[in-house]
Amino acid sequence: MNLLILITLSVIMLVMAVTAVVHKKLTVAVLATGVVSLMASVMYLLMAAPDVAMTEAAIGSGLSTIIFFYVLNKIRKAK
Amino acid sequence: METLKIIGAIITLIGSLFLLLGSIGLIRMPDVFTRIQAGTKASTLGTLLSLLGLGIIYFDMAGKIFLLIVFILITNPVSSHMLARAAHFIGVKKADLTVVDKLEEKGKNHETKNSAK
Amino acid sequence: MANIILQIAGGIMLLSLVLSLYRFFSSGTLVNRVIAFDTMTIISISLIAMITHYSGRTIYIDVALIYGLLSFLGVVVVARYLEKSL
Amino acid sequence: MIRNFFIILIIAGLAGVFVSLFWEFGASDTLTPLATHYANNGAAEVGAPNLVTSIVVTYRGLDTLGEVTILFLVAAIISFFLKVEKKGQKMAPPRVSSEIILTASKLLVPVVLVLGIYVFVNGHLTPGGGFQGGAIIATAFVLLLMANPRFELNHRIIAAVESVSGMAFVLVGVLGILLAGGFLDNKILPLGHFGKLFSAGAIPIIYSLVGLKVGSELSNILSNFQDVQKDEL
Repeated sequence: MNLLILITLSVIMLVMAVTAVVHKKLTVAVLATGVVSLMASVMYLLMAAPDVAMTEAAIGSGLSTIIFFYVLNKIRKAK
Repeated sequence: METLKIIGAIITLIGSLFLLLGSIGLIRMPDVFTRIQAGTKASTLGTLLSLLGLGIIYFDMAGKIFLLIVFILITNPVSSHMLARAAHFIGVKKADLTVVDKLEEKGKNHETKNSAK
Repeated sequence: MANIILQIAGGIMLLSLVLSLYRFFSSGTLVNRVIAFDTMTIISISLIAMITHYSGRTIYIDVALIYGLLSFLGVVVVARYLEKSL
Repeated sequence: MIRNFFIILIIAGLAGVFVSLFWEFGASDTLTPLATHYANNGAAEVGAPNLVTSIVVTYRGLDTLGEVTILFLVAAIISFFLKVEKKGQKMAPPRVSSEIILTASKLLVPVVLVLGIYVFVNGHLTPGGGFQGGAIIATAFVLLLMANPRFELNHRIIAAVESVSGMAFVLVGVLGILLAGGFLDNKILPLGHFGKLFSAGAIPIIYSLVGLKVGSELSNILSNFQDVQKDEL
């Protein structure tokens, strides 16, 4: 079961990482990085590292997405 | 003890079926607002049920699971409400089947009041 | 018996994760993608709770606690960004 | 055409390198001698059930000090570059927040703060610690901002909390040199009962200080970003 979860989550992570690099809209790229850190957090938990999973959940999926959207808002205003 | 475990597992299974229904609704629904409803209402119920089942199986983490259920019950409606409100304000197209839109009516009333002043 | 049912439940959760991923890519407005993101965070909370069962360490539920309390903020920020009042 | 060919060639070369690395990879089941020492004696020496905490705070405490310093530098540089010049512009009022988010923020901000404090005070018992708790405390500030986008945090309070907790962190470390084995040694306080809240020597105190410092620094970064948003509305 753990292996199945690991494989599915890593496939989703890969697809999202490629989307974040390739996609032309910045907002979509930021959302894709958010999904990447979401999946990374679950995967850290699978690999028995709850401390790192907590950090990824609080900073990767929460704060960095928020800061990215603040920056995007600033760019939109400057245009 | 074993029956209790099986009851918990079945409740968790029902919860995961609700999660599946939620994401099927996400694909099948015609417009943004109905998708928000399917994606958050059904998955909130699914998460609650699956957490409840795990809480029945593991009594020693029942307190934390109760706390988690309360948090999810508070936070998920807030996020879906904010998202639906934002989608309404930026003028996302509604489905043809839409019958009533209370927020738009309220906004129109508000505007007419302001212009009358 | 209970273990087998719980494994089937985990499989169904993974399937619904993949289905909401499909919504992320089809029909490309930003609001649709944010809905898919929101649903994925909600599903992953229950996936974390299932992982506490599979790995047999009840202490992992703390991570789900933090996820349940913080994950909605990303969606709220995107909503504020969309309605241009951030 | 030639450029594309070179790009494909480079990607193929990188893929070859990674495939060879992947075939070589095997997870090692044996611990290194240092890791064996930590795993065998860590719980008895430090008195913390969470071994990661004992490594981060006492064995490798200097690294934590360096990380906190780097975060402080980041916060300082961001507030230097995002300096707002007050031109006396009139800001457009933001859209009225709905009642639901106002109520939710009133309800949730104390809960989020308590969760953050729980995470860093219990850092030696459950997963988590100073950094995670600090990030959660900063998230409570984001929740306030979502309810009211023109909310302003008092910068003096942030600066006071940040500098006092940083000073106290270093002071506890120096006390470790004077009273116990070395810098950031946790045995300046009694180890107590294994697995209780007030145990593991000075680790709860150190982690509380780290959590307060990280929380105030991240709040400061967010507050700077918010100040820039108000600028040209």
